[in-house]
Amino acid sequence: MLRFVIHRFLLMIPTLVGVAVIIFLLLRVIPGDVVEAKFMSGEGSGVSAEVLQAERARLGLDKPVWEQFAIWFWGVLKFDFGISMWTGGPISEEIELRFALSLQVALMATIVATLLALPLGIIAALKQDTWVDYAVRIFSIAGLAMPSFWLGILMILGFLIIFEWLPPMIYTPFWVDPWQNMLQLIWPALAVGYRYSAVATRMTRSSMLEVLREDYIRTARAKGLWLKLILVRHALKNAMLPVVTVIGLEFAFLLGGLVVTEQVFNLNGLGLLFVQAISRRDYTLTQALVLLVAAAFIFVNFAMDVMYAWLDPRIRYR
Amino acid sequence: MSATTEGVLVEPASAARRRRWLDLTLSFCRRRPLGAIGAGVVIFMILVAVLAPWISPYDPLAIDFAAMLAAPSAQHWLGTDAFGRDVLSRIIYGSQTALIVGFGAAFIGSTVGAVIGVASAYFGGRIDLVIQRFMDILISFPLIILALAMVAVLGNNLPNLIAAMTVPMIPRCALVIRSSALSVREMPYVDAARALGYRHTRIILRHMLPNVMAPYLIMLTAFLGQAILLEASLSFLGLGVQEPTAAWGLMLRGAAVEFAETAPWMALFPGLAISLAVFAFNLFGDSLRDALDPKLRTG
Amino acid sequence: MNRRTLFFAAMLSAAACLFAPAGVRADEKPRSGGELIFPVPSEPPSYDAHREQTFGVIHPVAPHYNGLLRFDPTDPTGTKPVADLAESWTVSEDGLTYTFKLRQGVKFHDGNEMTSKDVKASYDKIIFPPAGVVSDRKGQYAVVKAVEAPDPYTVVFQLKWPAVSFLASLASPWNFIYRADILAKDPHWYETHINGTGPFIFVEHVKGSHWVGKKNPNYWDKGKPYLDGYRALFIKSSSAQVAAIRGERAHIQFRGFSPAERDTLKAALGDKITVAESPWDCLLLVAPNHTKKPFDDKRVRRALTLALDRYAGSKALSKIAIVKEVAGVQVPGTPYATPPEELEKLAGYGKDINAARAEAKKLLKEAGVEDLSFTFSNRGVPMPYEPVAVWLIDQWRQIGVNVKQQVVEAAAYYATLKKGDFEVAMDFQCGYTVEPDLDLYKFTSRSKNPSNYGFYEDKVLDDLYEKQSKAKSVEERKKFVRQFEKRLLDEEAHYLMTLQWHRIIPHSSKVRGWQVTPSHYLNQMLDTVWLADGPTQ
Amino acid sequence: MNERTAPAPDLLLDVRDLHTEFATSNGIVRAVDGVSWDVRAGETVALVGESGCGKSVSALSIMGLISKPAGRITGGQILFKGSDLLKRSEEEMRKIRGREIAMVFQEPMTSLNPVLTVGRQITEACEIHLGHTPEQAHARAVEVLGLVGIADAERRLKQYPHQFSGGMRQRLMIAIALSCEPALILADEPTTALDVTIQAQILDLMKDLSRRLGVATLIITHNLGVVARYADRVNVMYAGKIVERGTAREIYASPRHPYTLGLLRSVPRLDEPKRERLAPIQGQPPDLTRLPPGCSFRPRCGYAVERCAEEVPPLERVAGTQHSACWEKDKLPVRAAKPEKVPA
Repeated sequence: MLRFVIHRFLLMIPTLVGVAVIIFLLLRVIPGDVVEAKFMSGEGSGVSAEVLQAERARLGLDKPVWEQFAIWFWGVLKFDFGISMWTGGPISEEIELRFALSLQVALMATIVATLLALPLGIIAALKQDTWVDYAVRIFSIAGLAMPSFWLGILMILGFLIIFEWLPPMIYTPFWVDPWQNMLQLIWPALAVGYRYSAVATRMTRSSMLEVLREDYIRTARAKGLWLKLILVRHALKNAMLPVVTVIGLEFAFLLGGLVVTEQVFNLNGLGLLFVQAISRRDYTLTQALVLLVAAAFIFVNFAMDVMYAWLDPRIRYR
Repeated sequence: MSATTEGVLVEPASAARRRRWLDLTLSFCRRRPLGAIGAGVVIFMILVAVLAPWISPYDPLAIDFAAMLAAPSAQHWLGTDAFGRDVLSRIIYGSQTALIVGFGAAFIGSTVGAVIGVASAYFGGRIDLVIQRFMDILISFPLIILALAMVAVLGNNLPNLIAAMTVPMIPRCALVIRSSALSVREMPYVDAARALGYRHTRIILRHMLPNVMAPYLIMLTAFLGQAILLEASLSFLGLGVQEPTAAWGLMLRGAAVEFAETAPWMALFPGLAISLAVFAFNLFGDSLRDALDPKLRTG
Repeated sequence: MNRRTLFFAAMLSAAACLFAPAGVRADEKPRSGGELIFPVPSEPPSYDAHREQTFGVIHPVAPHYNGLLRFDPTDPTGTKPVADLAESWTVSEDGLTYTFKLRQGVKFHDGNEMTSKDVKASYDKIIFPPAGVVSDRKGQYAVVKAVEAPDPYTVVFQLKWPAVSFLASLASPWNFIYRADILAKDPHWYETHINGTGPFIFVEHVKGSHWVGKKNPNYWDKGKPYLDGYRALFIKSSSAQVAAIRGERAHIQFRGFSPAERDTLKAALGDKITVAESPWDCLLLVAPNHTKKPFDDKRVRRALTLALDRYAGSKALSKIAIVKEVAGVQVPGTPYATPPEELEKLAGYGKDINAARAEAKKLLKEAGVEDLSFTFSNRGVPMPYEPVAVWLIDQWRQIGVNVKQQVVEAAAYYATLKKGDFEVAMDFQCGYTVEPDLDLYKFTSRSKNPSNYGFYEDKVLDDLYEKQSKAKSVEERKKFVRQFEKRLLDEEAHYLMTLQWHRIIPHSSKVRGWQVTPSHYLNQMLDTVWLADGPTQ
Repeated sequence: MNERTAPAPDLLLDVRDLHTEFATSNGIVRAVDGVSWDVRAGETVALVGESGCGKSVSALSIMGLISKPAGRITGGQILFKGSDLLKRSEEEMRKIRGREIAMVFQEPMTSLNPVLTVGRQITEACEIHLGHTPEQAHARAVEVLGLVGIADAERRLKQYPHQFSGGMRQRLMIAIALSCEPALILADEPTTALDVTIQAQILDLMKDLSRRLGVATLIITHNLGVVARYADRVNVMYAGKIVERGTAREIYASPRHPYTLGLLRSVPRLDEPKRERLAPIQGQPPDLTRLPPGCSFRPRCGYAVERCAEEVPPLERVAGTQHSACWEKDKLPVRAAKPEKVPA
């Protein structure tokens, strides 16, 4: 087990380094840089080329690319992501609040997705090819089919027109005012959670179907166990392995990938920051964000593998 | 069982084959009614896209300031948009964009993924390890960054859009195909082909690829719906197809949101079109997966 | 009264009926108290307005500062400089020396008194920035030879040549007065800190969320500000901003809404909403790249401008986009703007669109490009670039020109323009005040002006620019501006004007004492703004 | 076909005229088509036939484990200890499964739950059926592990199935089946998936346990060699019907159905002079949705006469307890050999 964990852990390193290298190079291939984005976009545009060059030098952008990378990467190794090239503030400060928001939405959406997916998926599997199964499948596929931004627009419009009510505008951290916080975040969590529940529901259903066809389920039935016990003890644990993976990976995606939903629900989260950072050519911030999201993804992947191993003794003892 | 009743002109084998296809189709419809509905909608969509110039009531690009923001009526069944363009015509022409992007991205994404997955499994060892790391990197890279970067570097035209969309598909497909291909690799005929000294490309193309068709088809159909949705999202963000081209995601952008209350048809119908299309593709893809995935085969 | 003041009086009288004074009603007594809440669609990159360009700095930060001068907050055209920290001023007969008397007893928020030393240090930072300090508007002050502080309450600007627009430049909303001692220690301090003399004191900035200011009880202008404080909410999505106003969670958004958003708000809230509108000092331009064939041919460029039915476009687009007025090189209704009757004589401004299009087709044929097709590079900002582009493409289609739109992401857009890597591109210009010196500079030859994206050289235009800048009277200056305009838009068709932006501010009727102007950079000190009593908030 | 109608009280299990059908995409499959057989207390009965002949379905029908809704029992009776299992409710059936009738499956590799310890999998049935406390159940598990010949029970119970070899796993399956002391064990191809050397061990174990504990056993197999060694009585199934029955000795000595004969010929035997080659039965097992009229075996039968294509031959007594369903049963060649070992 330990060897397995260490092996998987070590495999994370080249992936992360690869992500770092690619995003670093990618940003420098994209036309325009932070200095141009900042000083060449407003009404004045009266900034001279020398000033731009001086500003580049101040940000270290005049150095050779490999040197810039070395400086940045050395900082990353020390968990120092530097300062935002756009605002001049420390990256951690830029990300902090947005990360809290995105993390919370991701968590809530994952909870919503799980609460929907497990019962629905299991029922659909047990009642395969009946109207219950069809209803669940249509419900979940509809969730996949509806663009979340569209759903969001409809939701917001619904609130406004029917209830003449609007969710709060500004993020309040949960520990400051749980009620306000929930009032704002529950809606995107529902919209996104519904969408992601579709993936998990389908996975639960097919995984459950697969497990229910396994010989050991027949064995369990032949032992005369109660149906509930068969489901809980024998089927669920096996069926949950792929489901947990799917949910975990979706969670990692949600952390960094809610750009559109954040726009529709006016959430100032990582997704929006992402778009802003890259459209401002804020290299340091974009790099930090990409690395953060990729690391979250890779780590969740790793955690899933370890959990797999922990749940499934066949892997654990390999 | 014989061809005698079919008439002498029909070649028995082809008649049988045709009947076999018919049988398969009928049995698919009977056993997977949801999948059949999905397939029906998909076929309908393809017909609409192909026949767009003949069935569309208006020129989708024609601005008519006299009919700005007109509600659905006999003249404009689904109303008009902020420029007085007919929403129905734009939805009809939009299906072309959706299908081109959807099929283009899904086909390229799953095919490249399949080739990489098979190659990775076939060569194994260090090559496999390197390819796998690379796929890990791609898969963990946030899509939006890739799309933004692609568009910023290459400009946003249709081919670039499709290319950007295939990037997240390739590693996902490669992972699935690789695991299938790993078992195919152990098959005796692959060993035999190697022993005969066939070239790698020949073995991969002739012996390995045909044997991972089932997972390939499953991935392909799964990607179709995702690609259409992704295109809509990217267009909504302004990263996809550009005005004045008719595209569904584009129709949901800007004025559609601003006028959502006074002219709801502008946002409603393109949204429905997207949902229906993705819904149909998913329904079909799901049922196809049920039918093709041997683990789930019933009976 | 000296020559300059006369000059401005004349300008004011020229202001046409396009501008309506709003918000300030003589019969009302301002009420004190309340917190003004307004969404800001952008967030300040740094807090130092000397180096930044976005209104995202002005809206939340300006209430903390004063300038030397400001534009009269009651003037709807936003063109009349009045005193701020300066109490009065004199200009020498040769127009080369400007002497300002400062107010006494003005305190920074940290308690130190503001003196001429601080004004000099601030302007030195803007005009003669030390190495490593970016000053965005340095170029506008090339005329300044030196800034002097002969005594604690006197500041003197020495000019290299007489400049008719110099007072307007000093009223720039970007030129916050900072404390000299702080700048001396760290010229970057103001990028991340606030310390001004303004009507509001900085409370907090939560990144990605909001900015809060509270009333400065020791503000030098006794009785002001009226508000207890303000709260700027950073909300990027415009639908969310509308929702905030509609849900009465915010009073006003100072940049502007679209016509649809205005109508939605008006329909939903009725009398609770007051709509303030004004032409916007932002112009959407089309730049044909003179280095790319066939756009080096002025017949082709003229054809492109002749194809545009600006009046019909104005009527229709003003319902769906933030553009409205048909304009030349000056915001209609401002002192140097060309009157409509005269404007109609320019190519593409005529009322007979069929004749114009026939001529356009003829010109294309003459130029040998009847089947012209090209790619139009547009800026990746939806409003108003996208609707205007859709309109342009449609207009050009009607003279047989086939145009494909290529949207360039906002940050890469300037790289594209600068490199000349386009055939025809959308370009724009925004100003904080309508002033020919500032507005026309963009159209002078590429060799002296890097923001000319038509890539042309035109000595005649350069000469006309010099002449209007040094004109001795309003009438003379008007003449040169007209000539400049005719050459730019008609004879050479170097650039195509589309439509003037149109600023629409639907705000809570409780907001009083705020005047809409053609610039969203102006009138953001909030010292004159107050909130009327009301049932909510 | 109902050649016996009177209840036989000494029968532990009495299957009468059982019909089980499956609805498939190609039509209805009559997997079990009017089959009758029985098991007496303590004896070992074999159900023999090629795969797909309906023998496994018979066992699953008894257990009430036919997968619904595709499969259903359309007729007949399954009398266990005199009462009809088909009339029991699902809950009543659950109480019988594992307690009264236990089952050992073909695939020991997949029939054990990979994520549960074997201890857990043995004890759960006792806890449910016998109301054992965890301690009692554990003690019982140790005991049955001993019975099936797995040493070091305490340690082994904490392990997972993948830590056991195939043969050991089948022992585990038997242990699970034995744990509640059932009256009858249905063993569905218990040795097919195992190595030949292991096969004998497992069969010996089962035979031994059956004798020691007095458990009746139904062995389902395609291997007549197995039958010969371990079964008291044999039922040969083909295409959902029983085509021959009798004691093992009778059937070995003189098979009276061409199918049985074919099966015997396809088994390698040590006691016969070396033949040219084994003689597998010609043709494929029939498609159950498209059975020919008359005798189902006719297309593959070397002894078929015209009548076989028209009438289904009934199962009729030949001699002793031996029955055969063949029109030509008396004309078949008598087999001139004995089984390797005659069961005692």
